[in-house]
Amino acid sequence: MEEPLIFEFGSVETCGVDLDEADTPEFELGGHERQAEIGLPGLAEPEAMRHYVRMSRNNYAIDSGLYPLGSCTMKHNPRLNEKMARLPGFADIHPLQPASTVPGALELIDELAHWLMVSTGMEAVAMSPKAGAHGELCGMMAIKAAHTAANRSPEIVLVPESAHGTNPATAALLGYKVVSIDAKDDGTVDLDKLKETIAKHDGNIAGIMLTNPNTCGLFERDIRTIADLIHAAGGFFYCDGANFNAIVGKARPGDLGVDAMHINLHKTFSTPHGGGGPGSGPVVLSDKLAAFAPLPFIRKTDSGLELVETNEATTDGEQPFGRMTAFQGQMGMYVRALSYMMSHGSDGLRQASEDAVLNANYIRVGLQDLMSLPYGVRPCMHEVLFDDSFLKDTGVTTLDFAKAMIDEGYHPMTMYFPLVVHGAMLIEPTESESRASLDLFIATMRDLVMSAKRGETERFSGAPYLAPRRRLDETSAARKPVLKWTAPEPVEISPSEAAE
Amino acid sequence: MEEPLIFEFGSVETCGVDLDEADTPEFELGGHERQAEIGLPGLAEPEAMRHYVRMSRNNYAIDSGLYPLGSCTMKHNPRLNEKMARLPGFADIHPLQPASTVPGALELIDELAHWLMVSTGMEAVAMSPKAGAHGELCGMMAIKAAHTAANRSPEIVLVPESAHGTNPATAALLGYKVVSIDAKDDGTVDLDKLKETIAKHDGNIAGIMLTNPNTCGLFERDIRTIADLIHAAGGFFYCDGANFNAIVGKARPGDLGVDAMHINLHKTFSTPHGGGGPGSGPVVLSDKLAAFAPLPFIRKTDSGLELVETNEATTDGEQPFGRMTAFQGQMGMYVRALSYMMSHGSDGLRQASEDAVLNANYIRVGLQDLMSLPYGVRPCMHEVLFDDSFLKDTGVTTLDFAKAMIDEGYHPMTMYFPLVVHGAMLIEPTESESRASLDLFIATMRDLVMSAKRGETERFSGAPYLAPRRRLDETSAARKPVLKWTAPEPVEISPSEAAE
Amino acid sequence: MRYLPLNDTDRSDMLARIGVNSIDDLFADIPEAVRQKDLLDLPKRASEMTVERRLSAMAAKNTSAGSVPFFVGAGAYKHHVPATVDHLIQRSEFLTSYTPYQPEITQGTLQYLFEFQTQVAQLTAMDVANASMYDGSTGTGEAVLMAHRVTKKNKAVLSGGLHPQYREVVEGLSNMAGDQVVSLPADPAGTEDILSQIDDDTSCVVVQSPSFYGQLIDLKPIAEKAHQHKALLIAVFTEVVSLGLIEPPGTQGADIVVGEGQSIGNGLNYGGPYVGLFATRQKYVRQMPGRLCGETVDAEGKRGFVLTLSTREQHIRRDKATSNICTNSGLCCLAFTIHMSLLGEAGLTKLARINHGNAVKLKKLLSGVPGVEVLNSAYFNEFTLRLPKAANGVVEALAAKGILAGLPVARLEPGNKDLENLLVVASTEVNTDDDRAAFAAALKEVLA
Amino acid sequence: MRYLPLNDTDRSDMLARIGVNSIDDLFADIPEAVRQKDLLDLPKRASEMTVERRLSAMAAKNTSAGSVPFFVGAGAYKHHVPATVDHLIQRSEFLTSYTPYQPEITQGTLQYLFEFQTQVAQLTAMDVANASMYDGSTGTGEAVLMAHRVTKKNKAVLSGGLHPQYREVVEGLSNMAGDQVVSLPADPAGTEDILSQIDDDTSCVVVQSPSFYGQLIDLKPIAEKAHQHKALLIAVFTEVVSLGLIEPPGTQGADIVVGEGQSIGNGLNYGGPYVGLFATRQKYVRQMPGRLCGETVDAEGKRGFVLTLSTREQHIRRDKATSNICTNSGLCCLAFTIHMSLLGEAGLTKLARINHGNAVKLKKLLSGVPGVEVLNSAYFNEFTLRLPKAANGVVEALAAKGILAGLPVARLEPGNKDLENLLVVASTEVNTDDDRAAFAAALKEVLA
Repeated sequence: MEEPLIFEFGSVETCGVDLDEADTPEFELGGHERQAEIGLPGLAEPEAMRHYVRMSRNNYAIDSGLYPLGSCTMKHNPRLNEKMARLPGFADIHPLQPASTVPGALELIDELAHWLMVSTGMEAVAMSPKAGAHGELCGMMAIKAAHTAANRSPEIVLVPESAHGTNPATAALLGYKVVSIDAKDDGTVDLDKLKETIAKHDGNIAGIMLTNPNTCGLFERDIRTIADLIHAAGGFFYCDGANFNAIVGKARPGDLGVDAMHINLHKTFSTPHGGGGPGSGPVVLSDKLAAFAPLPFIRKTDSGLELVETNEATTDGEQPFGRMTAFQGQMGMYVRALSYMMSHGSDGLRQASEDAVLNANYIRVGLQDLMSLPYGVRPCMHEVLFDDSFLKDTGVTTLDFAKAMIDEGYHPMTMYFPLVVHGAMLIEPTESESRASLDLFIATMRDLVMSAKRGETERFSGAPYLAPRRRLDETSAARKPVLKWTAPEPVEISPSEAAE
Repeated sequence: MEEPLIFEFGSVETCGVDLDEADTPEFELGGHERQAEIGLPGLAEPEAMRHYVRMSRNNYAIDSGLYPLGSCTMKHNPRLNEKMARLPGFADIHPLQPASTVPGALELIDELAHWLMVSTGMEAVAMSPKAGAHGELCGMMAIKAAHTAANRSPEIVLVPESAHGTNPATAALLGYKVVSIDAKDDGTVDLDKLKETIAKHDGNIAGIMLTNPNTCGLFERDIRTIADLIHAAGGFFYCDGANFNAIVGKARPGDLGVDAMHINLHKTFSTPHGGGGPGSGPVVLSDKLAAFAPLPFIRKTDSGLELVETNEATTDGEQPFGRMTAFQGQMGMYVRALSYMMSHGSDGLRQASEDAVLNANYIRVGLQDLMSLPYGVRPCMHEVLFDDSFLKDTGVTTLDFAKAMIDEGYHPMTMYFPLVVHGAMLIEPTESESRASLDLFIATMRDLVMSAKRGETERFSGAPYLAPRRRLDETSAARKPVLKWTAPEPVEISPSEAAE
Repeated sequence: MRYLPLNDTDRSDMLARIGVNSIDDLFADIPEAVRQKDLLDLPKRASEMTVERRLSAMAAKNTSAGSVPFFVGAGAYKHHVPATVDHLIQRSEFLTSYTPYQPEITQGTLQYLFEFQTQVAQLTAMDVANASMYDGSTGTGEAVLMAHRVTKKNKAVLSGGLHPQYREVVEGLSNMAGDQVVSLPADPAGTEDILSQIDDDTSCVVVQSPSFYGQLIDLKPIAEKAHQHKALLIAVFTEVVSLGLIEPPGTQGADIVVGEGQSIGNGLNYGGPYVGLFATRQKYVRQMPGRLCGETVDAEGKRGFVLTLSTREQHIRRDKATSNICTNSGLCCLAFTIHMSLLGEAGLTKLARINHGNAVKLKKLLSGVPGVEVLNSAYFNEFTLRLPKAANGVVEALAAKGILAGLPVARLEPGNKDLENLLVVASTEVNTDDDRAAFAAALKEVLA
Repeated sequence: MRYLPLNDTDRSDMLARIGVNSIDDLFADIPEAVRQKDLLDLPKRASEMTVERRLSAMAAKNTSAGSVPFFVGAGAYKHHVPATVDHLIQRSEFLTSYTPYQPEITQGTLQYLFEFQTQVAQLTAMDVANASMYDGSTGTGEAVLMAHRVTKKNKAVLSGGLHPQYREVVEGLSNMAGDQVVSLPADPAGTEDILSQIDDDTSCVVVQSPSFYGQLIDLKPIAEKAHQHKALLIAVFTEVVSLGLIEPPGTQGADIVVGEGQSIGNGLNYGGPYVGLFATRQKYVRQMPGRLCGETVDAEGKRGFVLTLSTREQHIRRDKATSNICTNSGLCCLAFTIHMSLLGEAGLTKLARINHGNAVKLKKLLSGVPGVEVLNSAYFNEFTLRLPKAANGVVEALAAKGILAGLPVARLEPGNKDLENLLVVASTEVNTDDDRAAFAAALKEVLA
């Protein structure tokens, strides 16, 4: 059965929430009363329950299978975290109730900050950014503020071609000019080209935005040299922390020369992806940037933790560049992340990173003879990047191949990213998968590849066959966007039909 | 993908629960240590999550569609009830901690008892039975106790042919002889036959067990007369309350002459069916039986509520016949049921019964021209009984018809019950369905009936085609029962295979 | 009302379609005289917020186990249940499904029942287990009835170590059904002479180990004697975690094993719902009460599961059924199965070790309190103390100090002077060193 | 570790299969000098029970809104959310799914986003809404950036009724991006002259109604003036429930509407996660930030939904994107959509009426307290009091009496004498007559 939209079966009179009748006094709305109907449909509770349960069943999820989206880190979401986030002492407190009535909230934020600083080896952390990209923005704003404080105004941010799109978008949003830096044949930053570029823009480099491990699944071996070069040029090193999952407990960004790095709590620390959000993107900062951390922040004093919310409340050395968001950030995500980190502990966090890398390499060796590694056979970090050259002359496109995976019960890997590789296929199994699960995945992928090579194009071109929907037409969706439901034109009913 | 059993992919070394290491002192087990391995497989948490989520997706549920199982009352299960049952003050209290530390628990039980007594118009209620059939047992034990107290020992219990199987089973369990009573052509008790039967067993009638509304979906019009007859014969009137959902707020069993009636909290008062349980079956009792209510019970005193758990604690007039279960019964279900009853209130409870009856009749008129009503066209209560005579000569069996409903997205109705009707099909939509939902169901059923009448037998004989499983072989399952997993015989591996 | 999708327009349209004038026309079969005219004398509908407030206020009056040092056991145990378990059992597809009468669309339920049956058979070292009973106590009652059917005799002998309320359930059923029960006197230390009670009239011997008082019992000699007299041994347990560490009843000769499974996956819930475990020998399977799930294949040869052997059951056999039961403890056995799958053998063993270890530590501490004597030599996570005064008052005094200290035996066995000073104390993985120290210190104060 | 399926045997077998000797061989690219040798200086792994205890202990130190008479608003509101909402958003298929990059297997997410977009467009009376922003404040920042793109001007005028922290977000972004912001002084009573601030350089005017202080603002004249100068009106709200009762910004001429949706479906969560609502005119859709879900058909012609117009977005356009955003507030907008579907128009209207009614009752009570003055003539569920002394201290004193009384304006706007005595007070459906009476009585005492 097809599931209709609420607008197609709800009604404006129906209500699935009982509200106690109240004797309403005279309105004091000053003539601002709404004049027209809104048109919002309502559902009785059983109708709503069934509607959303049935809709949900059209979704793939980590809980239903391997979700190898490279760079997204789709790992197990422990339900302990959900339970903890729902404790009334966390879930039912207001961001602006007196700080004296929420000492446990400040303690939690401070504790999580401690775990984040220790595991990254950094000096400070700005907790409030609401998502990874928001964290990037925060980190780059701190960098800009530091330049400004030093009476500098460099204009250029270096970004490798393999970067997430958020990196150049963030830099551009702050008025920076983005200059691309090239990769070597092995997918990592070309040091010589970097030196040239820096020299070319001498004195005008605000910083570099680098993902490490990078989006090709490789750790940048020359990371310390890159950091030194950029520092020598007067710039800061922004590290995109999307791939921190690979190295927790194995290397600390602080030791790599990083000045700022956001942490996607939903990637590395398992807060649920929730169909696309909410995320949370705290930014760890080096000692050079710590002073510029935005409002609000928590200050340790002899009498306990203090919430600093305004410039007026700052003391010497604190120079917040401003504010990223109202209130204190994603508390609900903090609780989940801390619950996850405490559960793992220092040993478990390291083990998780090791297992993530082990699993990715296990897939690599299971598939490298049949699929194509753009940078040759070498260890990868927590994700393995293939390209689509193995599909050459098969008549099967990269997209077809991905859609055929759906029919085998899998969510496809990340496709066409990073852009530096043609027909990229980025596979990240995460540490949550068992060996049996990986073996089955490898076997299935091998079968698909062999099938493509045998020219069984129909299996691919028409895929998916077994999903809730066949291939969807994204082109026409963009050409004539229909972004909301509108009531269909009333159909004229002929008298004979009406009588029926 | 097929979901394996835990025994096929778990391992005895794997553990998905971290336990804090403890310095274990010397054992004091007195030589009772286990000697052999148990063989229990363990799963890591992500594996367990995925396993049970995927398994669940093979289930049909109220939350996924109309579930018209007659006599089972598959209605909406409000999640408020689940939330309330999980309050630590209810979920995390021990049945044997001092009563002084659980006054709120006694209050809840007493409050629910009040709602049950008022809505049935009865004098007392035995709360502890763990399910409907357990409630029947309790009610019949109270009846037996009352006879014994009166120095009587009648041997016969009258049970109509249309009764639930639990009725005769319960009577037999207590050593009673079951005598069947006939139905009239309209499906209700034949008064003349009843009188004859009573006369025949004069002085030896312990009571009658009658479902009302009965399992044909009809209210027994002569209920008062039946009660009078049985009382005059020295017997008690046990009412099977499975169908109470039809008459809450419309008629009180106490006014109908009932002496004992169990209430399936999971039917009428929405506690979840949970794949078959747990249920809860409090039994309301008339003044004649109230004194015999089993232990434990709650006594109202000037200083509050008192939990009476032993014969030693009883006072004058309390003559408990014994105990149905350890502890106080299904507290978790009590909370849910009271949450449901309070939400509805007196007006909502009546409305719910009316809507349940309305919905059943709406289906009746929507289908009665195509399907066959064994007792002719007349109003039904909350469920409508068809028989399979409309399938005569179509080549489609009743079971086939039911299985074909699965392919249309529906759970079949109750089949082959009640036994008095050949090829019974008992449809109970409940009050939880919207009119649109009923219309779709009716249209689908009409389509199926027409299809059967057109002789499209393949659609039926092979059904279901679209379910997680095709038709399952129940016969061979019973012939050679495999009731647990056993490790497969190890397969000899040839040296060449082993080397691979 | 938020749960009712019909509105008044729907209702009047539908009545018209049905062809009646008013809803009461559909209730015409109810005799006028007994038709309810006014609303029931109960409050009217209430908002979710209001209901939540009222019930929360009641709940708040109770002292929850997790909020205090907690040592009450005696048939129900405070264990830590992983959040995963409660999450999964609330999946709509599990929570709002019914008895798997249509196996093609209820394989989710059937597969976990099959897993459950296998786990229970493994744990008890028995051939076969059913898909659960209401709880341990009612399961014990059913076991005795089953033994009567198997042996065609009707005298049950109950050990004095059996939980008193279990005994009452068995006695109640047996009395009502006209069967015989010999209940031995309370046996805190496990020293009773039960062998001499077994004779040729005996249908079954019911022995609990660990006993109600915590004592571990050697079942082998009892099984031997029972079998000599063609009687069955029914082995009972209330703490399933004990099976992680001690010899299972199956290898000791038990014919029926019945127990309470609450400890795994299920909360205390003031006594219910719980989950009864029930296992027996292959040869008795057709005399078993309760549902059974079995393996089969579908029309395409794929493995699947169905309810089976239902010819034992009431909906087929009516007054000839093995039992009147038509429910299992569905969600509770799902919770059991999930928790047990998470634990696995390694986890269960470790959990059992921690439980026993905590009990040993507690015993050491409490036996150091002046005037306190421990009655048990061999025990798992529970044992019985003899106090120098009546245990009821001591427990109340300790509760007033914020410690829930155990069960005074006299609460369930009043009027027996020998038992008046006995206190049954349990200790699980939830107890900390602080909890134990607080208990010992408070007990010392109260007894001083 | 319970979340890690690999055991040591797996690990060594897998390393062998990969062809390396140790796990560290896979980390060989990390320069030796910076490789972490020892464990991080953090505690080791902990059981679920331990983590639960530690976090519960922290949570227990906080005063939850539901446990006291509660009147804090100012951008986040305590409403009652039906249990159904939280149950549904925890469905595995919603909770553990990601951005619907593969629409064929994420129609669940896409369909609710389409429902959400439609609901937001309906509520605001705008043409089109996106699939949500992080929250209201960041959405306001993005709205200003969008207005710059649309108008190709870069001076924003911010009303003095805008939430101070929203203002700071806009100022911060604009300062960093080199744009101009004119922020008007605090305007508790809604009497500012904003029209005179609008000139040809103005890109947008940002006006909040109900304002931070609770005042309802007539947007029409501001829209007119703005449009005369080819500037956009950005209408902001923090209490979406108000739209059940008051005229929507869309019919008053707003070009962009941005607001906080937390009140519907989402808890207080100490400030996040929340859900930003964002709507605009059809003609500006390609300048919108954030994700959009659109309708389309599949290969068989069936209706389906996809993410669309992604050429605006960073993963395609990189430094030319309309925003750097690559997340929405997924689960929070699902919660919003479900709660709003349950309410429907009838429920939302009634909820809004109850909220307003409770505020009116509260205002009457509080204005009767000696020395207290209410500053707002027209308001929804929130208003501002002028107290006879500094509000900060009064709120602390009331908190000590167990009443959370509102937000002292000086907490967010310190150092402004005019604002020192102002208190912003909110009242929703959760407040009872008792709550209000307790507040008034306590305030009287504190002020006495």
